Amino acid sequence: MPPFTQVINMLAALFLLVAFAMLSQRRIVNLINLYAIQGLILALSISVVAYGTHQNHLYWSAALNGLLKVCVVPVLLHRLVRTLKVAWDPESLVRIPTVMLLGLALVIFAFHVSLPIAGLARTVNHDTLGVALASIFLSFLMMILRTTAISQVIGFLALENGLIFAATSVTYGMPMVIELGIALDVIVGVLIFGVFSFHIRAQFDSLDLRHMERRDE
Amino acid sequence: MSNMIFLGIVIVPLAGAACLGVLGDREAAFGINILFTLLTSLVAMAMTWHVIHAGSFFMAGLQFFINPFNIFLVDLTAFVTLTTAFFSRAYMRIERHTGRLNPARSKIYHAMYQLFSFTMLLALTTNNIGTLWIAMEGATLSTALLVGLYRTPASLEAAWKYFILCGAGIALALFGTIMMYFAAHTLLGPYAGLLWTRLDAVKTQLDPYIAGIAFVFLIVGYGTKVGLVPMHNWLPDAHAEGPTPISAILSGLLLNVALYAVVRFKVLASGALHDHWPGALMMGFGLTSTLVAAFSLARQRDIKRLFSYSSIEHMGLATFAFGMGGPLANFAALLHMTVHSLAKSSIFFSSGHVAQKSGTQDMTKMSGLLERNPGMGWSLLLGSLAILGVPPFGLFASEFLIVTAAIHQAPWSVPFLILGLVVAFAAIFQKVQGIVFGASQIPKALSPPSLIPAFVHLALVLLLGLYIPPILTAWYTDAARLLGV
Amino acid sequence: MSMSVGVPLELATGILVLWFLWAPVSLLGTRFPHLVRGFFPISAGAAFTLSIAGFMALTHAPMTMTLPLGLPSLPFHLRLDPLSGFFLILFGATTCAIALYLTGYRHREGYPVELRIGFSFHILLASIVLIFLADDVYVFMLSWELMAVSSYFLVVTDHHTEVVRKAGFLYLLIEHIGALAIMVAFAIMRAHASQGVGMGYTFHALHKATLSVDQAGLVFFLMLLGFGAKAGLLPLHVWLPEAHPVAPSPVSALLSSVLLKLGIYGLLRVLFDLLPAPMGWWGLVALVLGLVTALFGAIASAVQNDMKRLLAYSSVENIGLITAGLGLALLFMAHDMRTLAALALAATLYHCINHAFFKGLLFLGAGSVLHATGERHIGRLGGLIRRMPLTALLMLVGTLALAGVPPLNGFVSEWLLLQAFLGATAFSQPYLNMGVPLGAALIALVAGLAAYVMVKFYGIIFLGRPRESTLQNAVDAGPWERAGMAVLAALCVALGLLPTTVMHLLHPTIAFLMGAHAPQALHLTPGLLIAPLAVRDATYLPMAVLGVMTLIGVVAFVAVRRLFLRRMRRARPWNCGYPVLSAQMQDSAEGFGQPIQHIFATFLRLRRVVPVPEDAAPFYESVVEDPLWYVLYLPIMRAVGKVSVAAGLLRHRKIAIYLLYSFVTLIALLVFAS
Amino acid sequence: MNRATLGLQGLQLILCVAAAPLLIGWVGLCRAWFANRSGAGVLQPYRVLKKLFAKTPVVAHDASPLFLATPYIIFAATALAGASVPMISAARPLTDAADVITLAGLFILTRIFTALAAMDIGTAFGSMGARREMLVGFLAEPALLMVLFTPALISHSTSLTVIVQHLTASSPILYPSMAFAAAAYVMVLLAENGRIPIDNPGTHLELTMIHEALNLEYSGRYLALIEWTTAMKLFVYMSIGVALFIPWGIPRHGGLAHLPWALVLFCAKLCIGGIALAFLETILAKMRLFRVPEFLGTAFMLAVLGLLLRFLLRR
Repeated sequence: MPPFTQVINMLAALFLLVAFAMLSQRRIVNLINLYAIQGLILALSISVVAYGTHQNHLYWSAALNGLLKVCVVPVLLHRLVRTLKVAWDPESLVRIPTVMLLGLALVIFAFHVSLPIAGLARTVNHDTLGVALASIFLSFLMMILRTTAISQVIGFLALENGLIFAATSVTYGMPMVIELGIALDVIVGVLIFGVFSFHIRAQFDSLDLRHMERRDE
Repeated sequence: MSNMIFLGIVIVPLAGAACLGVLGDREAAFGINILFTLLTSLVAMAMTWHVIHAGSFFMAGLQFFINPFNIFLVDLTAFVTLTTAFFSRAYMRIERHTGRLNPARSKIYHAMYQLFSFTMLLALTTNNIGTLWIAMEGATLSTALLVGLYRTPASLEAAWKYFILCGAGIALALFGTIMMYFAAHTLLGPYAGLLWTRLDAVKTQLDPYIAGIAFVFLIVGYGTKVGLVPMHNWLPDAHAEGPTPISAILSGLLLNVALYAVVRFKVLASGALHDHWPGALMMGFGLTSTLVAAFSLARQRDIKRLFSYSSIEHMGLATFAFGMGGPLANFAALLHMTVHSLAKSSIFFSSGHVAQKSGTQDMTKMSGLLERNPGMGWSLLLGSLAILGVPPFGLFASEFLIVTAAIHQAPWSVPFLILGLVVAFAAIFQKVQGIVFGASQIPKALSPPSLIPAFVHLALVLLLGLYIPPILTAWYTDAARLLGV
Repeated sequence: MSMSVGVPLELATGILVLWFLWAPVSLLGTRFPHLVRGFFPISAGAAFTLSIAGFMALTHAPMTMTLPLGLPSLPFHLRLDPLSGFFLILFGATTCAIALYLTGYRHREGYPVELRIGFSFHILLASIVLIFLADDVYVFMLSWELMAVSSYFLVVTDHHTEVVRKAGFLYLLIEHIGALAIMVAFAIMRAHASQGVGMGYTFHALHKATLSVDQAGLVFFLMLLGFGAKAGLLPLHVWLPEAHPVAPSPVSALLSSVLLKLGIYGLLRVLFDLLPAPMGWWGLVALVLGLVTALFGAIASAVQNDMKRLLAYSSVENIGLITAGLGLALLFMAHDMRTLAALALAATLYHCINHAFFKGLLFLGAGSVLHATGERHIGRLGGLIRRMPLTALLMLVGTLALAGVPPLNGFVSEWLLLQAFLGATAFSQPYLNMGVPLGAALIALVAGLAAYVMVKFYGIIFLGRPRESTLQNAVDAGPWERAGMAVLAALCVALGLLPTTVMHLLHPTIAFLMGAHAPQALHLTPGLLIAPLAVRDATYLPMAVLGVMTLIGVVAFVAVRRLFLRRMRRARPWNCGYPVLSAQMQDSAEGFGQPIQHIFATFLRLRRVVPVPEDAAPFYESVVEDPLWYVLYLPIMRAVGKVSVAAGLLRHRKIAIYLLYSFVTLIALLVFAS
Repeated sequence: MNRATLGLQGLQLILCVAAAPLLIGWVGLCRAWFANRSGAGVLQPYRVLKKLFAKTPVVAHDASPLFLATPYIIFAATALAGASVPMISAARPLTDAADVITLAGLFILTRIFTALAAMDIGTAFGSMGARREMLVGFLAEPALLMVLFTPALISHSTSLTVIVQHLTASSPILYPSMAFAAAAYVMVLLAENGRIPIDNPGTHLELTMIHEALNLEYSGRYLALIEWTTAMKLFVYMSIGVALFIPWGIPRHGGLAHLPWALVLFCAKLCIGGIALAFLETILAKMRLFRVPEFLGTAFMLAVLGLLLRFLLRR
């Protein structure tokens, strides 16, 4: 197995680890940092793939992702947290250990699903698809379990990370146009979320969705 | 290449968005809005003309393509956005007078209105499944703002629901798209692998397993936007809490566009799998949606919520029909999409006015509409009769065809279909009857409501029930053939 | 397909178009009331022309025509054959009378009758004609539903009261369910038809449909359901006694005379024209259903106290009789007893047209009474024969016709029906041989009840003393209304006295219906003597009956006058010498129905309204509710309610739950896919 | 139809109209004898009729034309019914005009008019009588029809002529179904003619009367006509019974040859029938009104049973 494949597998493992960490983390600031780390790993893996397959447009993609997910979005989120003063995520519906077990089950399932695909992938780093899928599941789970708007959005962003990871690892990335479009959507999404979170805060004086949802019709 | 001008179909609304982003707060914004939609529909007409004479064609390399399947959807979209623009001129003016629409919001509203139509037209015309995804995501984001326009707790909650649910759904759709690309790019190479036409050409060689997984992600993803049960829960809130013109285009157009996306991938998937289970999957989703929606109708009190559930029901029917496949069913589904979006938007026009007049959306507080506002009353009554599939309106024709096709291809499903139709009929008609008949509780409309759009739509639906123009028939038939089984 | 347009079809289509075009004009009713009102006589003329066209069509070869409308590759196919012709006659004659009546009709609420009735009325007429002419599934369903909706709007004309809206809703709902059943049945046929011209939707193509036994049975069942819902067969009759009373009386007349017959028309069209040769059990099912319906209707009508409700239930009864005849015909067809089948069909068609005429007459009369007194409860009427003698006279004709006494028309069809029953002695299965005469017994019982009901109806409304002081200033119906009623009364008498002529008219229709099986169907005697089977078997000569009766009567009268010259002396009623005589002493409506309630208590659900002791004007009232509500409908409603609650459980207010839905769906499908 | 049959027809009509009171008188006389009384003689009904005709009719103020026309109508209808029953000859035109079903129809007609007329004045007794009459009617008519259907099915015809011809064609056969029919018919006859146990023609006891309550308001010639009609009705019922159950001796074809013999035989049969009726009325007790439905229900059931028996026991 060529060295850079090992590197990529390594990064993939890290990626998954971070996903797990996010699932268990309740302090929002740490959550954001973890998100940034995940973004970093993503950027790295993209550039490695670019190096390994000599596709220069992937460098651009790596740079774009790095810029977006390590700098821009985390900064925005941090500012948001500071202004809205939400430090902690209240205890989620399900206890952390249970969540961990669920996550484990999902990971196994993800590998089970992606195994046949990995078999017939002609790309070098085919095992990583399972990782990507697993991390997608985990982020989805996070979205389900978290009760503040902000951590839900972070879950959403992590989900999107997983998607990009899948794209790069199995298909050497989409064409540049698409990558740009996706990146654009992400940034717009975050901005819109910013707008909303202010209004939600104003209306319910909390970002805890349970306050919003308790309102009866 | 000559037909580059038709890119105007997407450029015009984009320009409109930019322009209104600046001037949106003026009184003239309403007019400008209409102007741009008018331009869009002019371009659409020109394009239609071209298709009729030159047949389907590509633009910008292979990035855009126009064929009988999407041309009528493009026309429909252009037309409904136009009529809705007219409606929103009258409607939002009143909203502005009541102060619910301050200048800032008006700016957002108009800009997003144009942006929304841009994304929809882009999604319809693009040949690139990546771009399709981006357009759908864009549609989500732009409408999220529109749904939350009024900033009331309810509207914020609705918008948030919409944002999160559709966002997650769309993300899944992206994964599905990636998988599809992954399945294809070894055959077609990195760039062509995203072009639907190319994919369609090689669909039989795609790896069945990957295609299957991809389709699962895609139907769950885009299905969320179609409003298929159980991913439908954003839909009623979004329709009920957003401004009425937005409800109209959500129900009338966005759902169609999403369904259009699903169908496109269904073609690929069923081609790759060499068997019918993508179709079966759609039939299952469609039937479930129809039944659940029909039974949920009975307990609604909010008029816009009621009709949004009926949208779920009808989308379910169309999905079911597409799932069945075959020329007749596809034909029926296409017809159903068309007439449903016309009828439903017309209903939202009238019910919006009704809600505005009576100051509430609670149907139990409305009655005797025919007494003092016969115009609204009749449009609402006829609209609901149309939506319930009562002849001579077009939905009768489409439902008639769907049922007959179902008898032919999936007899087991017919009892469920009939059950759904009957329950929906009972639920909706009982409520509408209570609104239009009886002694009047609703004050007379002072400013004349703009019901011309509503009646124009109804007239078209009526026409389609009695007589379908040959050209439309030709398109439908071609499209049905295009979609195959 | 062949374009053999004939004059009658052109006439019919022309009138159809005229009505469709006129309907929007009547929307201007509020502006030009006289214009719209003035059109009703024209409609009457048109309707009359229609019946002429029907007459012509009887002897004419079937005519077809296609209009460039409808679905792609499925234009509107129109066809006029003896069957449609016969029903056009029925429809035309009745509508002619009703339109005349409408000309003079002013509803007591005084709302613009032109606006509310004019529009829907003409749409309804046009759609009915279209139903009769329809020759493909799409046109049929289209006009069918159009008929349902327009008649719905007529029913809810007086939509301010809750009851009316409820009734209308029930009506439209059951209509719709029936329509869906019919649609599915047609779809099944079409699925097995030769997918030729018009995607196999034309009746021509359906005619060639090759159905297996089970499929045919399913189609029969669905058609019975659908058309039965329209005709008011058990258990789908519930809309009928709700909708008829609340509708404006001319509309009730139209509903009862024509719209119920549409169900019969549909059954005849499908079972005899489109479907292959019937199976034995079809006929049995229809027969039993018809008899049960008839008996139920008769009993229920005997205990009603709302005059229009009473009439509505009696319509249920008559539809039951008609269906029984139809079932008998099917049975005979299945056992290849053609002459008897023809006889049964004759009875069916004859009773269709009879019922159309006398029930129309009775509803119009009831309308005039309602109009004059503003009262629908029989128990508050009385003595109207002195206030509105002409209406009373015309109503007497209708009453006797419905009671089925010679020499009026109701008797003829019942006579034919009984003859058909009596003829049925040669079945291969013994149980049929024993069962069918029991049917005759039930028919006899129903006839007896009908007489009871009619005495109650006429006696309490028109005879005796007025039970309310307000009745003193009731006035007789206007000339137009009288004209409308007179037409129908005359028709009743004519159909009663000239059965052979009618039989000659029925013959082409019967031959058409029996198609390949057509015998030289009936034994048609040239003279006035009707003898459907053979002169030996059964004969009836109404002219002679009437003639001899009048002769004897006149002779007796003259003789008595000649021999005993005492002049008659007027005095107070004797009343066994009891001096005080108040209206309260007479039987109330409830009182008159009491024996029936007593006997059939098990079939009925009674709700008594007993006045309190210190009530100034005490009024005892007992409302009889339809038992089927409690047996069948309420459970269904509850079930639907439960399910919709369950569907409501899908909605939490938690976004997380919704996300979970999507996630679980995704995982499940992935498990399914991998 | 030749002159002879027409003559027979007329003769029979006259016979029916003229001899009806005689039968009533005969029955009354027999009842008196059974009760060990010396009766008023068979001609009593004629005296009553004469007296009534001679009296001045007194009619309520607001009696409608219907009220005045009714006696004539029911008289005519009943007479017609009588004319169409084979009594002294089978072959006559009016039997073609009116078969058994029409007979039943004519009876319904008379009943309806009687009831309506009774309700016209608006007295308590009138409507009460009408109600009871219709109650008896709607149960008795079906039973009557059922009874008539049994021979109709045996002879495959609803025309009394053909029935009689068919029955008399062969030497007397015992049809078991006819036995049931006969039993039912007797019950119907009792009910329809207001005899004991359904009604007591002798009394005017308000609470139990049915028939008398109907014509309380009539007097003079109108009452006479009604009484006469009542008599005719009994006569017709009797002769129908004769034609159905003991038809032997009725000439099967026209022609005056058999006439005297037939006439004598017919009168004999009626006499026996009258005695039987009187006997029944003597041994039976008037039953409460509520039990009338049960009584007639039994009759109906018997008739239906006879009908079924026809199929159970055929060959």
